[in-house]
Amino acid sequence: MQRFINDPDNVVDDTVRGFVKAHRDLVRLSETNRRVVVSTAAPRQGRVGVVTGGGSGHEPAFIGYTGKGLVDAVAVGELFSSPTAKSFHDAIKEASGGAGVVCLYGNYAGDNMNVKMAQKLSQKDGIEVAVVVANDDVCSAPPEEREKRRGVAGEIFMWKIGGAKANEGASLEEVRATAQKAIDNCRSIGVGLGPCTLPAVGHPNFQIEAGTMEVGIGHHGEPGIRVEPLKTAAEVARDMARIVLDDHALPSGTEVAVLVSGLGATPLNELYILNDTIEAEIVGRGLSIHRTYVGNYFTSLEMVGATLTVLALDDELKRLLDAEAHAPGFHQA
Amino acid sequence: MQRFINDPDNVVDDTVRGFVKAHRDLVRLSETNRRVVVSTAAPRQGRVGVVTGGGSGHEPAFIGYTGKGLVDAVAVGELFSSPTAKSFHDAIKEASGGAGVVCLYGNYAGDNMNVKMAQKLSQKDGIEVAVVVANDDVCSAPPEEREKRRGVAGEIFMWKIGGAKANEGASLEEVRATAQKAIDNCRSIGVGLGPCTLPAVGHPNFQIEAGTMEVGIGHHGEPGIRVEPLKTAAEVARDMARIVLDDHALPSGTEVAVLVSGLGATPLNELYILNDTIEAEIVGRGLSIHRTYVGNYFTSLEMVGATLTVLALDDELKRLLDAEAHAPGFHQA
Amino acid sequence: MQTFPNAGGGAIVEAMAARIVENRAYLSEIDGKIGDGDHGVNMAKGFGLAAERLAGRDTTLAEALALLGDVLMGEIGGSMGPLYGMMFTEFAEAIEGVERIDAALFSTMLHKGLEGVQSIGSAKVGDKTLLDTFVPAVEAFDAATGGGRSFAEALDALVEAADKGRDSTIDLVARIGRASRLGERSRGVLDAGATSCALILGSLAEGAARRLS
Amino acid sequence: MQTFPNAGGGAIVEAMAARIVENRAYLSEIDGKIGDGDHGVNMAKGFGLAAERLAGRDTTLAEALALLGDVLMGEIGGSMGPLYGMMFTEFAEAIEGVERIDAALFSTMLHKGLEGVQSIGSAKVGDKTLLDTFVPAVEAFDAATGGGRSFAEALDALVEAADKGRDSTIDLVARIGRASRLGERSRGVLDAGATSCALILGSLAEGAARRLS
Ligand SMILES: Nc1ncnc2c1ncn2[C@@H]1O[C@H](COP(=O)(O)OP(=O)(O)O)[C@@H](O)[C@H]1O
Ligand SMILES: Nc1ncnc2c1ncn2[C@@H]1O[C@H](COP(=O)(O)OP(=O)(O)O)[C@@H](O)[C@H]1O
Ligand SMILES: [Mg+2]
Ligand SMILES: [Mg+2]
Ligand SMILES: [Mg+2]
Ligand SMILES: [Mg+2]
Repeated sequence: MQRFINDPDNVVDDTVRGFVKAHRDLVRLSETNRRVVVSTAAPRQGRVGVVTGGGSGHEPAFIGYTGKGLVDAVAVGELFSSPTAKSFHDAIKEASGGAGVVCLYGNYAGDNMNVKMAQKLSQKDGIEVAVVVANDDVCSAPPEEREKRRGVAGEIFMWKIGGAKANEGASLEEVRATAQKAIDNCRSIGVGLGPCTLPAVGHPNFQIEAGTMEVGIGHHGEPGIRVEPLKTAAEVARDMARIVLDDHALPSGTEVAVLVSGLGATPLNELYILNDTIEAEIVGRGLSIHRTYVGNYFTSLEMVGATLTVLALDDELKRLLDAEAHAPGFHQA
Repeated sequence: MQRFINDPDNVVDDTVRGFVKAHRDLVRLSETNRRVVVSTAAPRQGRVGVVTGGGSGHEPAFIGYTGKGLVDAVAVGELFSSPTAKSFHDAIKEASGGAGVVCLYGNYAGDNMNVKMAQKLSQKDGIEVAVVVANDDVCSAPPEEREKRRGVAGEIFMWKIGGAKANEGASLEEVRATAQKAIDNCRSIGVGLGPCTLPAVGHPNFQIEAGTMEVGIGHHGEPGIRVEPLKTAAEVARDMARIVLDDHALPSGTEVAVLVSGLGATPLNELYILNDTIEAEIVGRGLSIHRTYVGNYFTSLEMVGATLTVLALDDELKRLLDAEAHAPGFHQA
Repeated sequence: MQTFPNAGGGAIVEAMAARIVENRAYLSEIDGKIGDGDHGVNMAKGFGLAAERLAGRDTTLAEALALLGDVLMGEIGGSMGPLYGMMFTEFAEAIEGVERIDAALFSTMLHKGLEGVQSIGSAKVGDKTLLDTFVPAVEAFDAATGGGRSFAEALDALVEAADKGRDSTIDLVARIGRASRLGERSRGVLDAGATSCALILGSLAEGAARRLS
Repeated sequence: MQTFPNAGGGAIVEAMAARIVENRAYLSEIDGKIGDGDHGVNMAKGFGLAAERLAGRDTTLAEALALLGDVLMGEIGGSMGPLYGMMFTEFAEAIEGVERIDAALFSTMLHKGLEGVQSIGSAKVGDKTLLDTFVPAVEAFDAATGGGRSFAEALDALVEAADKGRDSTIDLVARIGRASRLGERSRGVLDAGATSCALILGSLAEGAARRLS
């Protein structure tokens, strides 16, 4: 992989520095922890603080969602590796405006441990912390073991909706419950066409043979449910939509939001080609699409591939999804 | 290259269809030409229409800049190939609100010919068309032959500023002159680390040896000014900034806008790593940065690499750059 | 005096299109060496589309050339759309409504096409473009007829000169279009447009020659 | 009765860190087979940082372990930050303020570390994790001292059991962590954490053994 990096061990610090310089109007670095990015609007007194965090290499996730109407503070991990408990703890402190903090993160072993520890540390500080663990990736465990599923691009809807709810002045429990509802209403799937390489490792740690694809791939290259010959975009899109919608089992007439995200090295035009069929498949099931997002919203370094997330909406979720938000990686008027 | 496509010959139509479905709130397809994308707000009666167009494969350019406060209609070409004169002509008709149309496009042989023909056809229809040809790519010709330079990511600033000026109700000549000033005040450079492949061709049509980089590469892989060993991000960023700023020769104290765009397959975090040094270099020259954009704003399929654009601002350009705009590929509050 | 009929001339254009489509990969390969490798793709798309629309119809040469010009101009874009689009549109206009085409009209047609290409592209002989095929081909045709040779002989001269012109591009440095950015690196290979132009003029001349009477 | 001094024990941690840093590529390679290939990178970063901070300082074993635990917990993140962070923090607390460490206290220390790891990670023996090294190592140490063997002999037993435990992971299917998604595909290779744990316990035991008196 040909890259723009300096020391492979400093990729994250260099990234965060360049990020904060670019988006000074929206974000700042915590003064106490260079692995915590904070909204310039945080902390918001009397409002529930919204925190997330996760490994780096998924940009614009997680840092790009720090901003107005979104996340107040983000804990930044090494590439593909959970932030420290200390960083989660510091992010919580930065986000705290006295009304409690909700930590909305993804279901990975390291994040679970570090958030749990941070939660304990914060409670010692007198900050009440509620957590919501995203588990929208349908291929990472069967429906009976939903609690084992990984969190992927559905986290963006969880942040958007949780952030909007907090912005409305809701209580900690209300924000937690609404963010939980958002992720409960999300289903995602990833399809991988090409691997990625951690700079410090220097070679891909998984392979995808040319002419094949990994259906159900995770955001770090975790294997999916099957490897099969690469099909046409229309067939792949149909499979993706079907896997997500079969798991979702939504009543006809349900309004949904759709998010098609690239994994890093797939050109944007291919995501639109996928969306063409995805939309047809969703509409064909009697669902109606309220909003569609297509872009590199949650990536995996230079992995080639795409994810699809479908969020089932009710009136509350729709209102919150539609609310204005401004963050480096997500602008909505 | 592993891709999500159907028939390689239908990539553009499939892309445009999926694009219009995703962004119905902002754009629509022309009813008379499936290679013309139109803002839902166009035509705007009594306002100057703003048109652009160019080859596909650069998404979100060009179609992604169709929207409010930006471009009214876009002519869509095949991959890396100018739209037809007919498509430019149809885009002009869609954008025309009776006050003339400005066509803001990039300096490529095909585009020059097709726009020229479209301009003639439009004048027969009684639509006055002014043109601005972007030529911001410093490595594509020496300063004495600026008119030979290619247009690259600086086009985004030209569209943004031209669109905002038209939005203010300025005359055709005023919009043209301001868009011309915007591009005159832009300088860009690209650095390529890896090639891209036209799906219908099936193999890269240029090579970048591992461990080397092409300094000054064009948006279609056009060769740059030199091939050299791949350096650290800090060194590359410094070279990019220097080449751009040496050509620009701005007085100390000038305010600038900075755009760091990925070429398609470079992960976003690397763009931030570049920005870290770019910003230092610019500030080190006594310039001050008014706004920075970092992301995949103007790509070249899955090319690995990045471009830097520096726009020198005056009060008018600043006001117009800061104006609100909403398009699928560019949101600004 | 040798002439050939306008009627039924659609078959000449169909044969030309088939020749371009056959050479799709070859033309792209040449373009790939110093351009962006899509010349065959672009050309085959336009000529293939035109051939589809001509299939099963009995058209005059003028009608078929006009259709080809329209397809190129209206649906192909790039540089080839306007350049070849202009060429065929001008060709068609020159012979529109004529029953039989003689050498003089054929020369007028060539010149109108050439002017069309030059008016829009502003390239010159030696720039390593399709003009390096087209210009000497037209000159050879005129020289032959001016020298008292028959229409058939003049068509042979045209083909020979077109092929020589095409080959001359090997030694040229590109001064226009994408390849011009390569400077000296563009020397040593054929120009893609010059190659497709030789195929086009060759088909046209062969088709005309076969119909002479 | 054999004991070793807390004082000067920082050198044990420095040697342990050196061992981890040496095995950076090896640990990543193992992790790459069924995980994401960064275990060596993560470990070397944490242990390397701790070694830098210990360099040139004369610390007790308790102080050095506490520093290592803090670095892992506060600066490494991932899964290893909290798991090994807990382990070393608990180790340190168990021996804090003590002059000399005997076998009984060493056992207490091991147990407190183990409980720390288990409290946060909730893995069990057989899940193909570092616990497959750690648990049998602790058991072997206790069995040896319970059977009347010396501290030195118990440390040997600990090392032997740790290595055996590590090797036992080859035949296991991962049931926790990233590799668990692989199911049967995770069988046949060592677990990365089990391997690093054997290096850690080996260094610790060797350092203690060398200092016994
Ligand atoms: N101004 C011009 N006049 C005549 N021919 C030209 C001109 N510019 C380019 N060409 C021809 O176009 C050919 C390339 O065509 P093609 O590959 O289809 O378009 P593009 O360069 O847009 O990819 C060149 O080989 C050259 O012969
Ligand atoms: N819950 C757990 N308890 C104990 N060890 C664990 C647990 N989860 C993972 N491990 C260990 O972590 C190792 C992987 O560590 P590492 O590669 O550094 O982290 P990551 O999996 O986040 O990339 C595994 O080999 C396993 O031994
Ligand atoms: Mg990891
Ligand atoms: Mg081309
Ligand atoms: Mg070409
Ligand atoms: Mg790992």
